Amino acid sequence: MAEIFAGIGTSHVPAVGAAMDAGKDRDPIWAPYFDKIEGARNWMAEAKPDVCIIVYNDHASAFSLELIPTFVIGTAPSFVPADEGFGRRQVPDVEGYPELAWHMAESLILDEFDMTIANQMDVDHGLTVPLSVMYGQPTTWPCRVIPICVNVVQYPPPTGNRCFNLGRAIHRAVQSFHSDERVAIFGTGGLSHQLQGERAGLINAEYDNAFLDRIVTEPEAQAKVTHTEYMREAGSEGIEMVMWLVMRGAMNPVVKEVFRATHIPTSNTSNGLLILENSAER
Amino acid sequence: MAEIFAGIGTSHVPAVGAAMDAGKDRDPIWAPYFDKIEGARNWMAEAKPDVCIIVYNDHASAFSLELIPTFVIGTAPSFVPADEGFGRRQVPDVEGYPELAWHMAESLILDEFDMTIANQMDVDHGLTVPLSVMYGQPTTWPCRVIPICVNVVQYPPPTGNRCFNLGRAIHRAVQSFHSDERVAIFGTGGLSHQLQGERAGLINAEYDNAFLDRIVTEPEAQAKVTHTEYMREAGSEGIEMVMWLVMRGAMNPVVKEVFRATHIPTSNTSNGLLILENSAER
Amino acid sequence: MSKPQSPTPESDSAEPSYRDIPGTYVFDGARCQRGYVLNMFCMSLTQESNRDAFRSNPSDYLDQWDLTPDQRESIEKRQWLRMLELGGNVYYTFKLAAFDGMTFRHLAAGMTGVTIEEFAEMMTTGGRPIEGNRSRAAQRAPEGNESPSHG
Amino acid sequence: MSKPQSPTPESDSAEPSYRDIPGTYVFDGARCQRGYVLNMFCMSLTQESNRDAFRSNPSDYLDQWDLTPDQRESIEKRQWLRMLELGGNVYYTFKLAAFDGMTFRHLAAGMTGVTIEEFAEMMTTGGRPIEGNRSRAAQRAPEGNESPSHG
Ligand SMILES: [Fe+3]
Ligand SMILES: [Fe+3]
Repeated sequence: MAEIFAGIGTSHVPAVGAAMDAGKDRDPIWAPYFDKIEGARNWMAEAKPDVCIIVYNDHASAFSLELIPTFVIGTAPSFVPADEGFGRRQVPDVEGYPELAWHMAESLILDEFDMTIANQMDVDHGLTVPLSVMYGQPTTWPCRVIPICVNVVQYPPPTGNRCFNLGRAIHRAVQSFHSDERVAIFGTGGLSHQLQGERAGLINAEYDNAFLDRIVTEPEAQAKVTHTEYMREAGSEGIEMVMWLVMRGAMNPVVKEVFRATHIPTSNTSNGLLILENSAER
Repeated sequence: MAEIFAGIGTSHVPAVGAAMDAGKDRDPIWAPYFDKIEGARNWMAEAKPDVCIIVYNDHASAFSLELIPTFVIGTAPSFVPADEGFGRRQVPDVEGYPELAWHMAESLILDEFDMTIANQMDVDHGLTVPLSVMYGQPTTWPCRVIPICVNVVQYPPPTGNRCFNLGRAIHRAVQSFHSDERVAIFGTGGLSHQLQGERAGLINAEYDNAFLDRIVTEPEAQAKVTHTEYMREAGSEGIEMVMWLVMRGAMNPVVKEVFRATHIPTSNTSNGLLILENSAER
Repeated sequence: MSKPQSPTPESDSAEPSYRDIPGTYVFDGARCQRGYVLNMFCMSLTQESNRDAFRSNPSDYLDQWDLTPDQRESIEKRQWLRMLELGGNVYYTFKLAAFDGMTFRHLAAGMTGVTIEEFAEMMTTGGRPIEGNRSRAAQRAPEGNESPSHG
Repeated sequence: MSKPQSPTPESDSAEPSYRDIPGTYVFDGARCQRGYVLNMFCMSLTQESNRDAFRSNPSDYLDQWDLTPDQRESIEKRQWLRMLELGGNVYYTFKLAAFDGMTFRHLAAGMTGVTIEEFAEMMTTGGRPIEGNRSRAAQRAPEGNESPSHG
């Protein structure tokens, strides 16, 4: 059986990817952030997952308002970085894993999650920035990737509870796959930020820190938090934090926190990075 | 509150639409079928629903293998008949009901159904033939329509149990809408048929009749039937019958059967038509 | 093997139980992967402009699609059953059949190797019976009371 | 109104509780309907050929979209906040901002009516505080201990 051994929570701020792509990550404005995450990159170089399941949201890139799926699983052999309005991001294409992705799709649907299956899909900064955060700038990404794309742009996103339960179902699906590969799962987005309206620029560090604590130790309680609370306390785009619950649901009830960093701000966002490993107890 | 007062189960055989469109419905080969359904059309002329929720599947028309949503709700102001390979069907455009459809979409997603929202979508024979069956050939369709599109082409479709529970959630969503409109819900597709492979042409009338009985009186037991049983007993395309469970789930536990007709075959299909009204007891 | 009188839940996990259904190409993930290009070629024929292009120069039009040689041959020779074996789904292959002016009955006749008249005759006399067509395992069984049946 | 220390579930039904959040245009069904064409126009700018067409003749390109006069004006005048009022979603309006060479910070400055320098200064000093920015009702309350705050 394949095994999810680690969960990674990370913001997916486009400016972080842009800074790296432009070679500005050692500039004085960016160096403090990249210094903070070095430990996570070292952990990743050591952990070497075979497969990364990346839970993220599309930002009007692959999908538009024409068709708005709640949960998508990408089953394609490869995924090309999307043109988000200024050309495609110059990072390697992302190699998929059709066999495992189809196994998961079938398992999740029979487990009564109403997935949309994408046989072809571009991936935007929501997916590629987390790879950059964890792997830096390799010429090819050193893992296969299964994109799980969650609607958080159109209200209403799936509830936190539904996201948490999707994570549990992903755990079951991966565990019933025939290989013995080691899988990491990413929950991406957040932490507090608001890009729109007169309240743009909102940051709520206290709320973010409480969220990071609760994701580790009280995920079931965190799964009950309403959309309105996220939007009120963490900003309208802070609602992305529900995607961390998918990651957490796929991990064991008890986890070990092996890395945490926060940085305010990257661009307009309170940036968080958290790595969890499964404890022996399930 | 709006109210679902009737459930209609019907096959959606393209040849039935084609016969009507070509003015062949009084030809000797078609007359026996259209004679049988006259009572249903009379019931419909009397019942006059304000809104029809039509649960159907797309047959590689609006959606392709590029993106395969499990459950779609159509929120557009209107829906155009799809070009299924030989031009668009010459029937009126279908008027949508964005306000109710959005109310339902929000309600269903917060109720933890992972809907895909379609703001633009062509509708194929799966939706237009049931309208033709019930309304004949008016110059405009006399109701507003909310399309609910279910994947049954790519294995696995949602389970029967999930379909039944979606029906229940639709009931709750409609009931919490502010208008006092009268809503009918259609479950379409089936009955037994197989369009593919060496077993093409399969018909299982005994199984179909048992299904019709059970949909009326034992829907919860019917909701437990597996995909393999449907495909084995009712043919690979007979799996469409799961969509009748959405309709049934949206009705009260006890219903009154007010119309039933079956006809073998229309084209390659065992054709069924069933009308249910809610009993006083819920 | 007697006919099940009431539905018996079957597991959909492990080796899928639907593989036991005879003459049936369940369009699961494996088939979808195999037939993706073939099916998307068929899908393209829902656009008038593509139908025109395919009609005026089939070979050029097929060149635009990354089909396997087998898939391309099955399309060129209209080998309808073989298309399914190569990952085709009947709702997609029907787009090609419709392009040729065929109905689902013509397509079914093509897949089952009978004439359209023979197929129509089978349908109007009640269709292909379920008896003998439920299970590959039963068809192979020596008792033979689930032997293949063609209506 | 004191700050909630632990998450308190709020009902998402009836009059949505999120309407109480100040300075925030929650992109619900009503907004999606209103802004559909505006947002789809913005979305079109993710294609190079459309960016070229819009650049070479903005007016002709806008003619292809069934925008309301207000929406069209808001686009022509780059009234970023007004676009949200007219149904725009920030991920879509950002496509237009990116077309103009702007970043999310420029766009935020545009929506909040400050200079990019002022906005950057607010962000690098910890961002807009949550205190005073939680609730419209609290902002209206006479005690005034949730009065608007701009960092
Ligand atoms: Fe994001
Ligand atoms: Fe059908």
